[in-house]
This record gives sequence, C-alpha cells and structure tokens, in this order.
Amino acid sequence: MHIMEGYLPATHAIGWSVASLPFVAWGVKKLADRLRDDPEARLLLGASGGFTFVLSALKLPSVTGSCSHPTGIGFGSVLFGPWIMSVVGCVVLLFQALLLAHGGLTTLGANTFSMAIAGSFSAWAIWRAGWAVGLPLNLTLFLAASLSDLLTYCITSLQLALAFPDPVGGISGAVVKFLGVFAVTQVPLAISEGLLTVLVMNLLRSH
Amino acid sequence: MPWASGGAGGRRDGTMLRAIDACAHTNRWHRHAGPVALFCAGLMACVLAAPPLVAGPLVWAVASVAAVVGARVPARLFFGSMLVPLGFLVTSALALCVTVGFEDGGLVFGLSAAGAMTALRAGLRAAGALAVTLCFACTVPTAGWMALLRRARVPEALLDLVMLVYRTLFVLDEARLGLMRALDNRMGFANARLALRSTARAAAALFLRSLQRAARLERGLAARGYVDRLPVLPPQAAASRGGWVLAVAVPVLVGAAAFVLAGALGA
Amino acid sequence: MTLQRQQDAGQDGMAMDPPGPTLLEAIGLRYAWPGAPAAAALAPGQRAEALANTSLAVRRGVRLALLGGNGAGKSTLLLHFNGTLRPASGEVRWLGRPVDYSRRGLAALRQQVALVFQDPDDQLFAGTLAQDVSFGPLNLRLDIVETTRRVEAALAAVGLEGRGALPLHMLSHGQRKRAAIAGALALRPAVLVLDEPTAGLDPEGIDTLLDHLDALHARGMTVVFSTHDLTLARHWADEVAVLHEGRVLAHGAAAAVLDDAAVLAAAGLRSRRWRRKAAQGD
Amino acid sequence: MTLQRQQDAGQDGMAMDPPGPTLLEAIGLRYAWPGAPAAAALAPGQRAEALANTSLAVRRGVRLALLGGNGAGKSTLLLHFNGTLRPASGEVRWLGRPVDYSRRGLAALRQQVALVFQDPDDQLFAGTLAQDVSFGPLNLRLDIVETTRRVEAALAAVGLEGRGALPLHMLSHGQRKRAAIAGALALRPAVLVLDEPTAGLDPEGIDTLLDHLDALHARGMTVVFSTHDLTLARHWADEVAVLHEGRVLAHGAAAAVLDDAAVLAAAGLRSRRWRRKAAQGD
Repeated sequence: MHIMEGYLPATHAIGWSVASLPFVAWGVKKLADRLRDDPEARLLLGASGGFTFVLSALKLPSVTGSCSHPTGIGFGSVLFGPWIMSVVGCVVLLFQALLLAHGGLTTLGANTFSMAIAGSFSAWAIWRAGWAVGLPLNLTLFLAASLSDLLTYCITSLQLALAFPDPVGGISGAVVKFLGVFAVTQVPLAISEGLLTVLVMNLLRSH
Repeated sequence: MPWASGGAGGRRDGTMLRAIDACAHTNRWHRHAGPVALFCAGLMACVLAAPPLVAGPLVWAVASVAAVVGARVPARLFFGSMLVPLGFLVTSALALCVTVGFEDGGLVFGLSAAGAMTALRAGLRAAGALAVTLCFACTVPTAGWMALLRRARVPEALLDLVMLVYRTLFVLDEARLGLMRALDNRMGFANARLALRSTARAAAALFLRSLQRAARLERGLAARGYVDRLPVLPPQAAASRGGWVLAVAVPVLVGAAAFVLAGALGA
Repeated sequence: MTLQRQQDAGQDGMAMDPPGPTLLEAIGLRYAWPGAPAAAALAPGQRAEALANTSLAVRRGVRLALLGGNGAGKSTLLLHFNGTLRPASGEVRWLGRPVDYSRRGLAALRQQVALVFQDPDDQLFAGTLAQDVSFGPLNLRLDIVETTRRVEAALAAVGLEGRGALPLHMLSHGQRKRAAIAGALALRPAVLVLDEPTAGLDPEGIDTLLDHLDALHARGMTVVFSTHDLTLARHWADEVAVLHEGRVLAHGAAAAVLDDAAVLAAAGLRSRRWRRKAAQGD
Repeated sequence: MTLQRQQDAGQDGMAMDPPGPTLLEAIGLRYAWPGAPAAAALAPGQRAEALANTSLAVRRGVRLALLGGNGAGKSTLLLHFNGTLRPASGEVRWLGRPVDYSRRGLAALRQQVALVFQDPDDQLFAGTLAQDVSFGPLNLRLDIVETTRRVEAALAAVGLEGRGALPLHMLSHGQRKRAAIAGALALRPAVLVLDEPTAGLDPEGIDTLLDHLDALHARGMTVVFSTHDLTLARHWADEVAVLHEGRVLAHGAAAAVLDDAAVLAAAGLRSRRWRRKAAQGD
C-alpha cells in the first residue's frame, strides 16, 4: 500500500527517509560487496528488480487497485537476503513513482520503510522461523507472504496516524481508523497474495 | 509497436508505464535534466514548506503549466496520470473527516470539522506535490536523472542496479502482456479461482523468464567484453543558462507569493 | 456441442469449396496503442494508429494469409479477431453479429476463434505437454474423459501423439510451436488464427507444420495467419490480404494479389535487393 | 591500436580479393551441451553432441554463411568462435594461434571477434541507445572523446544516427537488431559474427540491414553469419558452409555449394513442399 506523493507533511517525509536511510545504506554496502565477489549477481539482481516491478502489475482477482509487490520482495529476500532486497525494493518504488505515478518521491522514504524494509525483513524472518520450527512448506510460504503484506499495511496505517492524529482519539484512534478503512482492500489482498505465493512456488518446484 | 501494452491484467499500469517514459524522452526539455530537476526540487520545497491552502493550488498550477505549456507534455497524459492517486486521496481524506475515540471501553465515531480541514490541507499539498513529480517524470528521462545521481556520488553498485532494473522491466512487461493474453485466450480468467491460478502461472513464468534473461544477458554482454563493470557515457545535455536562471527564479517567486498570499488571506 | 459444430464446419468446408459464408469480419477498425505518444511526440517513421480503417472478411474453410511488413498492423488485427483488443471505432462480427465484449461473450468467441501466438513461450510454460494442452478444456469445465479425448486428438493433429508426458522444456522449437497449436485445437475452434506460424522454423520444420495444418484444413478448419514470407503465401494460402500501415491494400485470391507487383512494393514486401540481383541474371 | 588493426584489416580486405589469409579456424571441435542426457536416455531424433568433429576456416574479408536447420549446431559453433564456449576436444585458432581462455586472452579475442546474438535483448542493457553502444569502448578503458567518436561511427554504420538518446524499448525489433550490431562495432572488431541476423525481419528490414553490412564489408570487415535462408546465402554470401548434426557437410564458394542439391537435401534445407509445388508448375 503506497502513500501518495505529498500526502505526508515535510517533517514526516524527512523523518521516514532518515529512518530508511541506514537500512538502504547498509543494503547498498552489502550489494557492493556481493557484486565484487560475484559479478554475475549484478544481472540477476537487475532482472529480479524488473520481475518485482512487473509482478505488481499483475492484477489479483477481485481486488481493485491492488499492488502485489511484497510478494516479489518476499521472494527476493529469501533468495538474496533482506538487506539487498530492501535496496531492490527501494529502486522498484522509485520506478513506480516515476513511471506509474504510484507512490511518490517525498513519500519514497515512508513507502520504502513499510514495503521494502519491513516487507523483506518480515518475509525473511517468517520464512526462517517456519523452516526452523518445521512448519509445512506451503504454510510457511503462505504466512511469509500474507503476514508481511499485513505488516506493511499496519505500518502504513501507523505512518498515516502519526502524521494525522485523530482530534479525539489521538494517534491510537487514528491507527484504528486507518486500519479499518484500508482493511477493506488490504486484508483480502494479503490472503490472495499468500495463496498466490504458494501456487507460484509449487509451480516452480514442479518445473 | 514498442509501446504496445494494455490488455488483460493491468491495462492501466501497462499503458502509463510506456506513456510517461516515452514522453520523458521526447518532450522539449529532455536534454535539460539538471535545470528541470532543480526547478522541480524548488517547487517541491515550496509545496511542503509553505501553507498548503495557497501553496498547493499555486504549485499545482505552476508545475502543470510548466509541463504542458513549457515542455509540451500532452495534457491528456499529464492530467490523466493524476486520476489513479486520487483514489488514495479520496479514501484517506474520508478517514480524516471521521474521528475515532475510546470512551467507556468502546469505540466512538464522529464527524470532525478540524479533521475536514486537515484533509483539505493534506489533499491540496498532495495535489501540488503530485503535479511536481509528474512534471519531473514526464520531462526528465531515466538516463538524465541517473547522470545527476552519478554526479552526486551515489554508489556505482546502486546505479548499475537502477539501470538494469529499468531495462529489464520493459522487457519483462512485454512478456507479462504476452503471457496474460495467452492465458486469457484459453479462458484462464473465467472465474476467480481460475484467475488466481492463471495469475500464479504468469508470475511463475515471469520469474523463470527473469532468471533466463539474466543468464542470457550475462552471455550476451560477455561477448561485448563484460567482466564486472557496466560503464556507460552520460547522456548529452544541452547548455541552458536561461534554464538554470528560471529553475531558481520561478520556485523562489512561487514560494514568496505563497507566503505573502497566505498571510494576506490569513490562511 | 462444440465438437458437433466443429464437425459441421468440417462437412461444410468439404462440401463447398470457397467461397463459403463469412465467418468473421472486421469492419472499419481503428485502433491506437494505448499510451502511444501524441502525434507531435512521435519519432520519425512511427505511427500513432496501429489500425486505420481496416476491413477484412474471413470466409469459412479458407486459408487466408495476412501479408505485411513489421509494424503493418497484422498482429493487432489478429488480436481483434478473438476480442483480445477492442477497436476504438468500427466493429468485429462473428457470424454476422457484432462481438459481445462481456466476459461470457468473449469466452464464447474464443472457443470459436483460437489464437496462436508467434512466441510459443507465451503460451507454454510449466509441466508436461499434455497438462498444457488440457488447460483450455479444463477451464471450460469439461470432464476428465472429454478433456483426455480432446488432448489426445489435439496432440495427434500436430504430430505429437505419444509425447504428452514430456516436459515442455524438452521439446524443440518446432515442436513447441506445434504444441501451442495443440493447446488452441483442444478448444475445438472453427477458426485457427496463427501469428507468424513459420517464424524461426527451418524448411523441414515448416514442411512438418504445414502438413498438419493441411490435414486440419482438409477437415474443414478455417485458417488465418500472418506472415511476411511471400513464398509461403503463394504456395499455401487460398486468399491473401496485404496490410500496410494499418490498412488493407489488397485482398483476393492468392495468385492474383501476389502477382500485383505494385501492391507488394507499396507494402515493402519485395526486397529491392533480390530483385536487383535477379535482374543481373544471378 | 585496435583502430590501427581494424584499418589494416580494411586495407588487406580491399587489396586482396578472397582468398585472404585465414583469420579464424575451428579444428575438429567436439562439444556436448552440459546436462545433455546420456545417449541411452535420448528422445528419438535427439543428439548428445552439439558439435561432432567440426572444422571450419574463416578467411579475411570473406562473407561466410553458415547454413543449417534448427539444431544443426550453428549457434554452438559461433559461440566457440569468440571463446564463449570451450570445446571438449579440438581447438579454435585466431591468426593461427590456439585461443587463450584466460580472462585476458578472452578479452583480446572478443575485441577482434564480435558476436551478435539472434535476440538483441540478450545484449542490450543500458538506459539509452548511445549509452549502450558506449559500453564496449568504455569497458576497454578508452577515454570519453574516443568513445564518443566510436559511438557516433557505430550508430552511423547501422543507420541509427540521431537516435542515440532514445531508450532501447522505444526502438522497433529491426532497429534493436541493428543497435546490437552497433554495440559490437564499437569494439572495432576484425570479424563480425552474426547469429541469424535476418530472423524476424521483413524484406525491407533485411534490405536495410544488408545495406549496412555491405558498407562494412566494403571497408574490409569479415562477416560470418548463420541462417537457414537459402536466398540470403545465395545472394549475399561469398562462401557457404552447410552444417548438419554438428558436422560440416560442405564448404566452398556460395554458388557451388548451393547448387549441390544432395547436400541441401541431406541437411534438411530444401522444402519438399515448395519443390513439389514448383514441379507442378506453380
């Protein structure tokens, strides 16, 4: 779920950019290290970024205006690690802002935080945890994709609530409000993305 | 045709993907990345810093005129691209007009005039900022802003990634279109369950294609001497002293006007 | 029922040599690619409109070649024939009735008019050959028995019988092209629409493909295909339509159209090079 | 220095009509694709070896067509010519010396022998056309002035001058094919190796491409290309080598090889279909 261009006040836009910066900077360092050791990863990561972008243009059934790229980011974070995938996610968000007017430049920091960083770290953590606990693969995949989606949506609601606290209920009231409003699209979306990820992985394994 | 897109699955995205990018490469300002970027940064600072009730509409108007009249961006493309973000704007503005409180352990809802005012400010600011970003997106080609990032010493690894993502996303988008059409032609989207399965097929196929693309590009570039660097020339930029002057002057004037007007109107 | 119709088509096709009645018709189609730059922003040589007032009728039982250079609008027209694209103005008719672009209407049309893409990889992707061919029938909610029957018939029709259990990536390019056709045939269409069916095939691969298409045509299949190969059009099509810049320059019996040097030259279909060499007696 | 060599090649090419000295030579190459199934597990018609004792010499200034059906081993052989693939046995020689497969040796070879792939998207990666072409020279650590000169010359050589600022996805397929050639030319190679250069192009696109290749050849470029188009080989190549099942069936002057019906039939390059029709007087 993208926050549109200019929606956050300047202080918040800057604040979230500052919050994202260390993750992206460390990710870029890891990326540079990786490319030095393994030049082939350059083209692979480029293609994965393209894939993540295009995946968000696959419309899921019955959900309008959806955007499915935590799925792509989750995929990538299992393959390349969450740090590098945070960077790839940030690049994808940049292209979405510039080529599709989806998201924005001033909200790039906030969106990167909720989608690229939280998305890839949570998907990766759930994947690892499921693996460690010995959960069935399909269940792990479903949880990783859908929970990281839900986390993104919760963080976005929090970001909006911090910027626009409720006159009566304050920040907590605003969180409830935004969670409620966007639940209509985001909860079904998270579920269908979980299912989609399971189906995709099974197709790929059978290949 | 190279910009062919649309059809099953993401008509809107596919269309805009090609249209904004094509415009960025063909508009009157496509060789003036430096001044245009500065101009847009200045306008963006105005719309974020000045009182939004005045600065929002003012910056929206200036950015729109700059793009449509100055750079000759097709009006239909420019204003059409604003429709999608409007959906987000309306939904969250409605949320801002409603108040939610906790009383006696339960949720209490109400309508709020203060909330409506906040929504109005946020909406006008967002509209102004959106026009600025679109002005930038429609006038500065990717190679143009990448050259600016390179001069700003953004790490090489990140720029390589940006360049490769830019190239692959168009190649894979073409593949997405073909796959979705082929699935659609065999009734793959006849109902929601089939649609989910078909989307999964397309996604899995795209994933395999992206791996394959990387492997083939690796071999193709090796034939051109690729080992571990992807150096390219910066794009040719046109000299534009006047452009730099305008890029500074216009945002300064807009900012000043916004503060003065806002003071006069007491907004 | 579809099977029945298919057989009817077969008998009709056999009984009446062309001209048969019109099955599919494009009338005054105009289409601009969505997102095409405004005319002012076009690079030299680019057109905004992919189709500009294009009309073409496809008669039952015919083998119709759509000839034209790259970018002439061939694929765009083919994508209109089964409703994948919708014209900005003009209309497409199936059996005389305008195409119904509702989900249900399109499903009905696509069972009759099956489109095979130039790149088989757009159509084939994972699993085995038989699984892929069964995709269409299963989407039509046919039962396993009927689906199996159709899959076997479709594979036999393209000479891939007995290969159903092979994974798709083990097939050669020519086999993949035929596999994509089998996937379309499993819908039991009345019209087979092929985008550049011979592209990328060597002479032997073309021979094999045409052998199978011949057999389908003999059983009544109407075949529309795009190509820029004049030899193929001359030797295999009954009718030829020449497309250039989104317009039909000529349409008629293959030999008549292909002997019209002016039309071919206008459509950029004759190499000045080979002609020049030929004139030099080489 | 590379420039110098290129000019030498040019003068030699001009001065001595074929036969020039041998530039590039494949001697007794054997190659099996990694992961190819063992002979026992092969599907009928599949071969384990892509190249089976393949020898071929490329002389300076020649236009050599590699003719063969799909899967004959054409692309595999071309990939050996610039060291992308390394033979299991046999060797590739450049100017009489075995190829040095060290990183440095390969870099030197690939500057001389530029390979252009069939699918231009395999070789194009940058944001704009000019940027893409500049990759080769900059990668050779040439300076900006020399790189700019080479980019302009390479774009002019394929008729894409003035298009340098366009992104690659705004070019047509034919233009992208020529863009990939420009990327190779910017290395100033002595030999241009093209895999199916005319595949997917219409007659006009082929004419344009050959016009540019003609000009390059006139300036001394050696051109090796694979194709399964007999007309192209007859009208454009000086020499033809026929490949079948990883073996060179014949190699000699174009006209002589192409008039040998037995060889063409053995290589599956003649359509029984058109011949039959032709015999019927069509």
